[in-house]
Amino acid sequence: MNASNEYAKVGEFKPIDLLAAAGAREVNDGDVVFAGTGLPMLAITLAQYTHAPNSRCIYEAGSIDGRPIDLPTSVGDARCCYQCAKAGGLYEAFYGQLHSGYVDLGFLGGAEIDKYGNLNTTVIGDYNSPKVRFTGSGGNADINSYATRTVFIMNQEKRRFREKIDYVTSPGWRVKKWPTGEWVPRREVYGKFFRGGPTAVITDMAVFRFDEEGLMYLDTVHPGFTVEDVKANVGFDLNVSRVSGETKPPTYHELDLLYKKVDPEGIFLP
Amino acid sequence: MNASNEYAKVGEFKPIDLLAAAGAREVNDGDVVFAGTGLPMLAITLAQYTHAPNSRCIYEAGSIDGRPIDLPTSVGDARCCYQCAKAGGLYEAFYGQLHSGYVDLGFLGGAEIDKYGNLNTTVIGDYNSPKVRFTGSGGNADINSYATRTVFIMNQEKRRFREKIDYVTSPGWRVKKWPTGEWVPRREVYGKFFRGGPTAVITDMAVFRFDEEGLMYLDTVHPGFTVEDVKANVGFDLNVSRVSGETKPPTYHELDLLYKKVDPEGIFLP
Amino acid sequence: MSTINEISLKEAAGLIQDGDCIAFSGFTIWRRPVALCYEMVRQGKKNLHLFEVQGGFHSEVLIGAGCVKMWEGSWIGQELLGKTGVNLSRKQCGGEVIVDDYSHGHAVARIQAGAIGVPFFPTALAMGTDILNPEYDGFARAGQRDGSNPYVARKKYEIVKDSFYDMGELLLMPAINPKVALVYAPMVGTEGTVRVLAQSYNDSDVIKAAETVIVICEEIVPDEYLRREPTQNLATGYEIDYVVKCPWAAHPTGSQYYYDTDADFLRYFNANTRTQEQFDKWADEWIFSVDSHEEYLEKLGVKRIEMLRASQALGYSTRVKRGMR
Amino acid sequence: MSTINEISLKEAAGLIQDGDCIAFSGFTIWRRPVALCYEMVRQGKKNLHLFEVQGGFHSEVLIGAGCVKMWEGSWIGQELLGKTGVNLSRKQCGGEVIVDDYSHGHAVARIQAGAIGVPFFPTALAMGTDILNPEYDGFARAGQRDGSNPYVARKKYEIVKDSFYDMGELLLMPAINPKVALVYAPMVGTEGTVRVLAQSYNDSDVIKAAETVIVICEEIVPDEYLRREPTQNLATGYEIDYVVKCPWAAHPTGSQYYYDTDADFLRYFNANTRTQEQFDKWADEWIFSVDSHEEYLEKLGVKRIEMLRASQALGYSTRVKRGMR
Repeated sequence: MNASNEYAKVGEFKPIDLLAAAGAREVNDGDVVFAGTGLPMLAITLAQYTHAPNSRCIYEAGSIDGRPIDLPTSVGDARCCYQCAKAGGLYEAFYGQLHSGYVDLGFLGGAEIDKYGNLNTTVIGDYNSPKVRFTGSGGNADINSYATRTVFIMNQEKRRFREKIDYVTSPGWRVKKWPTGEWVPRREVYGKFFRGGPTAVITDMAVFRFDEEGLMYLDTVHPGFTVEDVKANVGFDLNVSRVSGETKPPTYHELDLLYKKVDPEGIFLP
Repeated sequence: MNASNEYAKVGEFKPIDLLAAAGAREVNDGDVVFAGTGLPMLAITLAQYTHAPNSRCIYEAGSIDGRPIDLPTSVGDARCCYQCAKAGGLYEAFYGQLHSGYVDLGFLGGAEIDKYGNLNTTVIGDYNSPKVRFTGSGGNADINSYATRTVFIMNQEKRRFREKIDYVTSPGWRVKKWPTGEWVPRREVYGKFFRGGPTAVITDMAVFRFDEEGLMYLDTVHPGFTVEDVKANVGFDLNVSRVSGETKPPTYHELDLLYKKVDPEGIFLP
Repeated sequence: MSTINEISLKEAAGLIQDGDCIAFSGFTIWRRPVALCYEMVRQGKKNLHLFEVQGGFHSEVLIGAGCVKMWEGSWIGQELLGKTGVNLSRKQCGGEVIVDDYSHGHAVARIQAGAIGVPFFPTALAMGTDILNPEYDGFARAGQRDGSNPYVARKKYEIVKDSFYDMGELLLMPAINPKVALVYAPMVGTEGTVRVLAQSYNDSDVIKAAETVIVICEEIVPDEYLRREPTQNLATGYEIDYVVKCPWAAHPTGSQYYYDTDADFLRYFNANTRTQEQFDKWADEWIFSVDSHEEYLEKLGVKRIEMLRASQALGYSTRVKRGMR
Repeated sequence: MSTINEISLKEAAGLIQDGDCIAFSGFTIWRRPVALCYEMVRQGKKNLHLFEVQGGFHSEVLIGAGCVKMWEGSWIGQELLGKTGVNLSRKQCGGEVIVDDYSHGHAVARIQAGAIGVPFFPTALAMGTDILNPEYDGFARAGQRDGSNPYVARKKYEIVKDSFYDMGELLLMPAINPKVALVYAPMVGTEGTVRVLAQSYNDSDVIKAAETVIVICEEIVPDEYLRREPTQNLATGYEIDYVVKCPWAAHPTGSQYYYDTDADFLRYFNANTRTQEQFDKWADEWIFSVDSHEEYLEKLGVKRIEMLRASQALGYSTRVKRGMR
């Protein structure tokens, strides 16, 4: 196993490797992470192998702090339960853990996002007669409303980063206050139930974060891309005044872990 | 084992034996019974040995349909769980079973009762500066409010059968409607949550039932006692117009079961 | 000592009436009562109303076959093996199925309330979203919230203010009490005690909430065996109504310690049922061309069956090829 | 791989502040953190506020010793081994302890709401009773419902009308989130995973609802061992804060598969602590005359200990004489 903590060079890693590594870096040691299927699983597992061995992962179907020896392909997978601390049901996951306030970090994906971090995973077009239907919320809205921090992993496309998304599945920093639907700061709707909100969006081109007003800004650009590349793939006026530099590539050690320990079967990593 | 279904004669059984046998007869085959500690355990177990082998018993601490090989002395006893169908917690017992509507029969005790079957297990005197405190409700109020039928097992004393009890712990056929405290028929308070109510009171002297108006009447008098004996030990004007005869004593078979199978250690039966 | 009411697969599907409100056991692509759903398709059920905490392959089959008129839930798809519910997508976009969306936490709250017999459940999850948009209340738009349908609440949700601790506003979500629960469980005891393995999902809630409960299982085992570990059991015999014995009834979804999810089968389905013509062709092959579950298993073949069979140590198959390496 | 924060019995009791709101694990006379309660008495805690789904020996000790100012719960006693809570009775009748009564179902609802972080829980149990009599709201009469005590709700309950299914009126019961949970569990893992045996009672809710959780256990075992059967575990390591290792910590209450309830000890206590003089004498003998739990066990003696030890097959003792035959 390559133990080098040197960063790999462009050409030595695939976009998905960087996504996984950048995702892993969002995990703090000790975090309780509530993660969805797919890339989030790679990121949290990589983090556990590296700087965050004390982080614990909850999957929606009810397994808590599992130590799968084979990568799950579903959050309901039998593999999630191997050596887990507790295997309950969805009531335990969503109410006993999430609503109870134990979750530090949510790891989510989405089809569309706006500049406040609102996410759409439900439909394209008018909800009442849509053009396409996606999966629907699942735990996206819940995790995003109750985790202290949320990280999104998405594809960078102009049609996915929109000024106004077609349906707000999952709440960002400005949300709709019902019954009127008036847009208000998240805290106004969540009141004493407020715990935090979206903190980062990681795509195949860049890492975005949210400012004090809850507005998305560009933080780092992945090696091989420019700020202009990113702007060209964002459908709203992106704040690029706070760019802090280039996204750190995966290290050789991280790459080795990803391919040899995290996903040796090549389920996500080709 | 004596298999005779002949009734034992006065002098051949103790008051507690009759209480257990009369209690057992209130159990229908197939009933889901929610029972408290003590005499109810004798009654339901005896019923399971005789005419109600398909009755199932839930105990408050969360064991469902246990088959104890040693009589429990607490509803939280490890003995309750032996060969039970499910061992959950109190949330399962009170909400997953009782509030969910599975319970046919409740078996309860009490310190004071009024003619509507309201029960007091909380205090004697003014609640705000009582003379004596008892255990409090426990599951008494809950079981009595949600079982389709409730049977009380009590001692026959004038001070226990009162026109007005000091504290309504557990709801009978006329209850208090809050916030005013006005006395109304039970159905008015329970509305669509109404499932039934008290059906019998069994004491060491007699069996009482409730009429269409929810008023207690004398049904049968135990061998060795008269209607007058009972009246003398009831603190309200008792309806004795519907007495149906003498309470059936335990059979020899029932006595044998009680002493040899149900309580061979002599925990309740001396 | 109660006994179970054992019926055949065909009889079980026959208990479902057109228009029934149904909920299912399982999670996405695990422990779904698929054989029962196939048989419902064969019997041509219509206008079903599905309440699903989240949907999966089984619902895609019922929806694709035109059995479903109303769908409510938080999610539909097959996770990594078919990310979206292509059949619901087609029917929703085509206006053939009335859809109402919730968050996962909302749906969990609703079935929990139904299970414990309270009319609503409080939650502060997923506030501020279009899930609560009155314009997007699909069942209200379809005129279903006038109180005449006992399986649809008069309101999608209510916003209330906490008066106990001044926590501010939160939601009440209405209970759901489906008419029928279709539950797949690996083991049912001779007295009806039900056990599932590894994870319980919402299965207990679905059983408690429904009026009629049909359990389809791999095997019927001595109740005494299940009663040795009562904390592991899901439901008591009096909570269920009918039992169908049908090994591999969950295929292509998985059943922990019995068989893994059939990834190839699910991927193929998702990729090849996007149009109605495609779905009909698929259904011809896998549902209508076989008259019984035994024929379906023969069609799958021994090799596939054996590849999916779970390791008794791990609970999943170690023979199935899942990735690219 | 987290580790546990292991502390001594004295340190654990030292974490409790005068006036704290406390909840406990267990059920009546099973799995109560008794050794911790004894130590709290030795350390002279005052003005405690106990929330108890139901009380038992442990609360009778704290109340008898004058540590408690406020008690709320549904029941107190030792079941067949001491039917009423004689110490609470004395202190309540004497006006020394402020009492507020609930039904068992109400108390279960309150701790469940606290556990899942909602401010209230709906229930239709125990309506129409004096439990809901505003004149008998003990905490309100003591001026505790003005919002200044974060552990007391502004209202004892609320009556609301269901607007979803026209079910009529039912109750909302306020959540309770105690400051400290004192939990007895037989096993804690090296990473803090908690297991209890036979029945879970409300222990998981108490842990989730409280701000600080102290677990006192028989033994610390490899977490890997507990993780082999994750459906059997009660809590994860991050749900608890401190661990105290203290065999027989629950005596005289029982711990399934470790030891039975000590019936003689409980009966004697109930019969001989009816007056304050009697209680003080009893406390001198069993609490103040010993300076550690080890001394307490020596005082109990091997014969008693061995008589109580549970059968590993049945979970309770088969040596203890319980009845008259």
